[in-house]
Amino acid sequence: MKKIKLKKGEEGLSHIPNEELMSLYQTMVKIRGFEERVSSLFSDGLIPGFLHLYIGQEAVASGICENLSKEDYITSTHRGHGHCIAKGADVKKMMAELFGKETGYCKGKGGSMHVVDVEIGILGANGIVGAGMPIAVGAGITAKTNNKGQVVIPFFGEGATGIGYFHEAVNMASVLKLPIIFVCESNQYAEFTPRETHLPVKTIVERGGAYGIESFLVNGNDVVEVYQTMKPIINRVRNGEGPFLVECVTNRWSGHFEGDPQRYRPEGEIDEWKKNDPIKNFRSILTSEYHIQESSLVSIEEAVKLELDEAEKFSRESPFPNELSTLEDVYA
Amino acid sequence: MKKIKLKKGEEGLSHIPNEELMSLYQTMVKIRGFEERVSSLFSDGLIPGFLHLYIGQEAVASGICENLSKEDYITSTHRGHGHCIAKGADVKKMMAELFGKETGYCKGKGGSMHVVDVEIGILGANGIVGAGMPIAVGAGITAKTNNKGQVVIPFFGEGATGIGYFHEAVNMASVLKLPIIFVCESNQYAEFTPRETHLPVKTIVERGGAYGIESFLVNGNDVVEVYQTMKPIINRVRNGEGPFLVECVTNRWSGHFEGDPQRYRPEGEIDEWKKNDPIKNFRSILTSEYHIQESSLVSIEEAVKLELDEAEKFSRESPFPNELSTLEDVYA
Amino acid sequence: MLIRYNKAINNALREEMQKDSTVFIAGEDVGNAGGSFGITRGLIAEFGSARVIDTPISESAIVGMAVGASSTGLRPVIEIMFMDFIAVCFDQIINQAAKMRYMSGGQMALPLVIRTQGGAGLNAGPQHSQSLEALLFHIPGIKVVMPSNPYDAKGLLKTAIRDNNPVVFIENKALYGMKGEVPEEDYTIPFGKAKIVKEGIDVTIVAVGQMVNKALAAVETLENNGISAEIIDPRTITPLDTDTIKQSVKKTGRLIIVHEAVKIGGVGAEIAAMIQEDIFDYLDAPIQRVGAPFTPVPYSKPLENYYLPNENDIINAVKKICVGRQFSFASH
Amino acid sequence: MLIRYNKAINNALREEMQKDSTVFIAGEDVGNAGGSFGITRGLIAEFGSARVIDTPISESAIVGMAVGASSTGLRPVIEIMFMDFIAVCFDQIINQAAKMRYMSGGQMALPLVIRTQGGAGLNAGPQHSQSLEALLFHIPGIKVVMPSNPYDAKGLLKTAIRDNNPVVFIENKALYGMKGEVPEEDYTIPFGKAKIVKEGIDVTIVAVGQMVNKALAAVETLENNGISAEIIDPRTITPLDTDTIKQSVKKTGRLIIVHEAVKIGGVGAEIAAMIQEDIFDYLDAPIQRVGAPFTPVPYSKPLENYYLPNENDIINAVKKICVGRQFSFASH
Ligand SMILES: Cc1ncc(C[n+]2csc(CCOP(=O)(O)OP(=O)(O)O)c2C)c(N)n1
Ligand SMILES: Cc1ncc(C[n+]2csc(CCOP(=O)(O)OP(=O)(O)O)c2C)c(N)n1
Ligand SMILES: [Mg+2]
Ligand SMILES: [Mg+2]
Repeated sequence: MKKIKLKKGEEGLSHIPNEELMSLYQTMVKIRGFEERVSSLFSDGLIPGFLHLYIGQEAVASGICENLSKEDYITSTHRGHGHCIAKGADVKKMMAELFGKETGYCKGKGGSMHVVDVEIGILGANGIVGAGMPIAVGAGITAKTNNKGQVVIPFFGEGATGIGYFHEAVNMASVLKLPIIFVCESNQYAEFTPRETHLPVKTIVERGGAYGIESFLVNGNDVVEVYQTMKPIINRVRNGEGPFLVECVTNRWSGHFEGDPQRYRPEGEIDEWKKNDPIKNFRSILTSEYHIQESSLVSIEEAVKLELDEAEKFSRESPFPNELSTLEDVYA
Repeated sequence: MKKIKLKKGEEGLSHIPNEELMSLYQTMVKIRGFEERVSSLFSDGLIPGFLHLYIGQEAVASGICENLSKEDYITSTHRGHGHCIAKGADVKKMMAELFGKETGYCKGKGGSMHVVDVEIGILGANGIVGAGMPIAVGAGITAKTNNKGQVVIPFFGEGATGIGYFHEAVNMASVLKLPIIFVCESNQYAEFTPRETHLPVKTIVERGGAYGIESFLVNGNDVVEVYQTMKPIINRVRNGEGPFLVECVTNRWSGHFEGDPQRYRPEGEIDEWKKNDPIKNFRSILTSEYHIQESSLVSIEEAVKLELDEAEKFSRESPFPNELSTLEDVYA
Repeated sequence: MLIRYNKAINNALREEMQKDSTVFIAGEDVGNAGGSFGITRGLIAEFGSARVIDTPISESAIVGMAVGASSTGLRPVIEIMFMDFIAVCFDQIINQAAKMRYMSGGQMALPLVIRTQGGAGLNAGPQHSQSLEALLFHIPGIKVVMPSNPYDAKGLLKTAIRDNNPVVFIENKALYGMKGEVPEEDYTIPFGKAKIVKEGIDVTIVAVGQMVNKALAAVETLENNGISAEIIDPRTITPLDTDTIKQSVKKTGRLIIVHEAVKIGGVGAEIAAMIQEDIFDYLDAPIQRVGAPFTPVPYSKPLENYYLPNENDIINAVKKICVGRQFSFASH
Repeated sequence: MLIRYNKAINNALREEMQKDSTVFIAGEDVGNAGGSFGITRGLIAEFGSARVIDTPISESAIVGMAVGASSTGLRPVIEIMFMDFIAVCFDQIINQAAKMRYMSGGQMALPLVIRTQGGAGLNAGPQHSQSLEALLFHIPGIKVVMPSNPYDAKGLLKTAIRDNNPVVFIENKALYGMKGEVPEEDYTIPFGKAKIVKEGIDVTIVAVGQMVNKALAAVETLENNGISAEIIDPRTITPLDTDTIKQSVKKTGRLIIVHEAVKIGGVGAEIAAMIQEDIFDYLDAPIQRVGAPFTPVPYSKPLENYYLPNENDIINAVKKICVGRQFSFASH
């Protein structure tokens, strides 16, 4: 694992209430479980297309979205399942969408890369790298106009910082002082290409200076650190500050998409990262440091499994959309 | 005039040979003369379309291009006359192009925003803000491939740093270690909008850090400073370093385009800048500090006037292109 | 009242902003400067800088902002200064704005307007003169409006702002100074309803945008030649009022389509293809198209004149299919 | 030898790079990873990282690089991973690459190739499945190639690389696995020369890209119905071999155009418009077009199947104009 010096965010949040800890754990387990489930359904041929999994990065979405409500907005990426689940998406509708079923979030029209839930502020996964960021700028205008302390979080990968979208969006947000926190998930790869090949800087936080904004580097495998760093930043944004840039250093375990054998990864690299499993780590801290009962965790795990079983059943049993629905939903 | 602390480039170039001084002066005078000439021809209705003048910024193009040869490449902008003249363009062909004449650089097809001289490395003025920068990246690939010490200089305004092109190009150049010096001319406005309105940073050099490249801030109204700062940087690039970013702080006196009454400018602002006339300043330094004879300067001025008279005559007398030539030059 | 095209647009913006506080404007120079073409003049004074937003030069982020703001409850009307620049933000237009509703299975509505201006005739050169509506016309999910006079400009823009879909509103720079009668009271013009600008019986001329006026200019010459032309202005090309066109052609048996855009692959191709497909047996002669040649827009006056379709081209097209064929001069 | 479409492209790249040291490749993941679709596999090992360049995710800078490198003496072949992504670099394609030669009055030649892949059928969703060739077809200054089989893919790519103009080379993702005979020895296929894939006398079917194969699949059914179809593959849409199409239609009197792109405003519109304009009197029936409906490409299997034109759609179009009209069954 590459050693990157992590700078802690603001301090003073030593206490995290039990419900939040449990909620964080539940989110992480649900994301992992969802991804493992759809991975196997993909292998079985029940889910077609491109599937970009979030396994290994669960602490990021979970730690961040724990601080959000459904009034807040996120934009997501091709690797969006984790963000959506953490923001409160219904796994039944998500999975059904991946199946291409009528009951899916997008009635089967979008698929994995386009999960949207307008009701809870998920403005869309996105198949175009970086495209969510300027959309977040627009949500930022809305948030600022509403003046109710809403926060906007565009998620993106370190690879996405190469595209003009990143620059234009952060720059514009800074000029207009919008309530946005740009969250970069550095998972060390852009598709099959390691960050050293496509990035001229060691960290993405170094890019914040170009926009005169404060930036924070976070261990994206430590859900407590993510949560605690984000909390005060999000509060500052709710109180009128912003934008900010946060880089969460993490790693993806699975291929860029399902079916990618990851031949481009050095021997043993993934195993190293797996030793630093954000979920296992958190679980052991929960019992050892926060004195949460093992049984409580097991019941979370079981509840999640049940929920996913139901989601799978729902997805399998849901009908495909009528082919004529192809022609619907083009215009409002 | 906004006070910006200017950081000198590298030292040690106290001596500038007389021919270079004269050449710098000649270039500046030629640019100013060209612009004043085409401005009045525009008023007379002899030049149509959009005309973006470079008056007030002459020290930048002159000081930089003095260090270049025709093997080096530049890309330019909508405000490109100065860059082209400094790079050695033929004012006859330039002016004829502005007239839309057959004898112009582009046979009348391009006009002011599209002057190109492939023979001497002018890869084009450009009507799309920022679009020259990625093109410079390509020239950088060629320069690197040729391995003959060629340098590539994309010129652009501070307004252009808002567009994704800037980011993608500088980032890519840095990743690929190309022999490019990105030269930002901060003339305080993007069209009718002052920099404070559209820029979240005080200087453009602050943006260099986002790409891990060295950046230099230069007084763009001081041709000696521009020349002396650029010389060692250009040499470093010829020797395999790069890319770099240079910001030249200056101002435009004329409107964004001819016909712009500049109502958006605070009372007296232009007059302040005019007191800091890069040409007058240089002229007085030339006689006082460098002991150049007044008569030498006068003969440069006269020669330039003559050259421009000829260019005007040539442009007036040249035929318009045959209308059927509209259909030519689409494909090679 | 008799007002100009540019004023009509300004009035529509003002009135809609007065009526609906969710309407806001964003773009380059639209605020304090009142727009590059003066279209947004006075609006920032009336509505403040939160609703009339000066942005950096970042078209992608501007359109993205519109996508994000419209999908969260606001009604952005953004300005892309020249239609040629839609190319720098094309992804946000065709892959985001146009598809978001569909991709989300109908969850999202995107009431956004992209105002832009196109067209040649001002010697603005190859990157500032294009008519690119055909590129948008091929994309499901956006509406495309091309007003040819002040009355339509105002009424259609109001409809655009109230529409719940992304609308690209294409003004023509050559028409900004055109005067026309515009009612004082509020009115809108429905999308997808062509206007029969002039009735006739011998040949149908469908003309878009600025070309409507060229077609009108050809009427007298045609009448002198005993040909009564029916002139149709579709006003919106998406949705396209195919019924009105078909009805007219059923009557006249002859069709000419005129647009300023390049003929090959232009909107005229679709209209011709569709008409011959649907009412083949009514056609007495081949459908003719008048459009620009397959070249960029040249700068020089004689070249641009040659390039731009004009009334003679229309007259020639009419003659080609009306004279010498079954056409009976006796009937006049 | 019998090789696949993807291998044929790989071979063309390798052979041209061996032949001409100015040819180089750039794009995302094209180097060490051998390309997202494996098309550039092995090339970095043979030619090194100076000629097979892994770039950041910066399509605009990638195409800009090609513009700059090609205008200074190199022959870039760059990859845009999915055709949908041409939207993020559209300015460099249509306003820079396509116009540079013209704008420079013929000074510049731009021997660059943009390889990309389009098409639906893999449930890749609305932003990864488009066929956007019509957008390029309308733009003067670029050439557009759509190979339908391995033989053409290799021969046309070689021609593209040797051509002195910007060429967009559109592969079809559904064809990568298609096998076909490809000669060992060097060969090229001229641009603008359609291939008569199958001769026939009753109806002409012009099919582009992947649809050529669908048209072939329809032949048997048509023959069983007594209809002999002539199938034409234009291979390049710019330049378009109008002569071959016209000749065929003069013989058959009937024309059907088939493409995978959205029907409205597609290339088929131009072919239909042009044919009826030029050889109206030869037409025995209205020209039919088969294309996708006016919607984005949906994700779900049944929807995408419905969306994609198939052999039944072709057969129905043929029946519509061959049966019941003047068509004589007796002649078979
Ligand atoms: C504009 C654009 N270019 C390229 C792609 C193809 N692509 C999809 S994901 C990806 C890598 C993204 O890397 P990163 O931003 O680090 O996100 P990660 O996949 O690591 O989560 C690329 C190049 C795309 N979808 N959009
Ligand atoms: C993509 C694009 N957006 C907008 C414009 C219109 N425009 C032309 S010049 C200009 C301002 C440029 O400002 P800056 O880069 O500072 O250059 P300056 O004019 O000051 O030399 C704008 C917005 C354009 N030509 N291209
Ligand atoms: Mg990544
Ligand atoms: Mg400026």
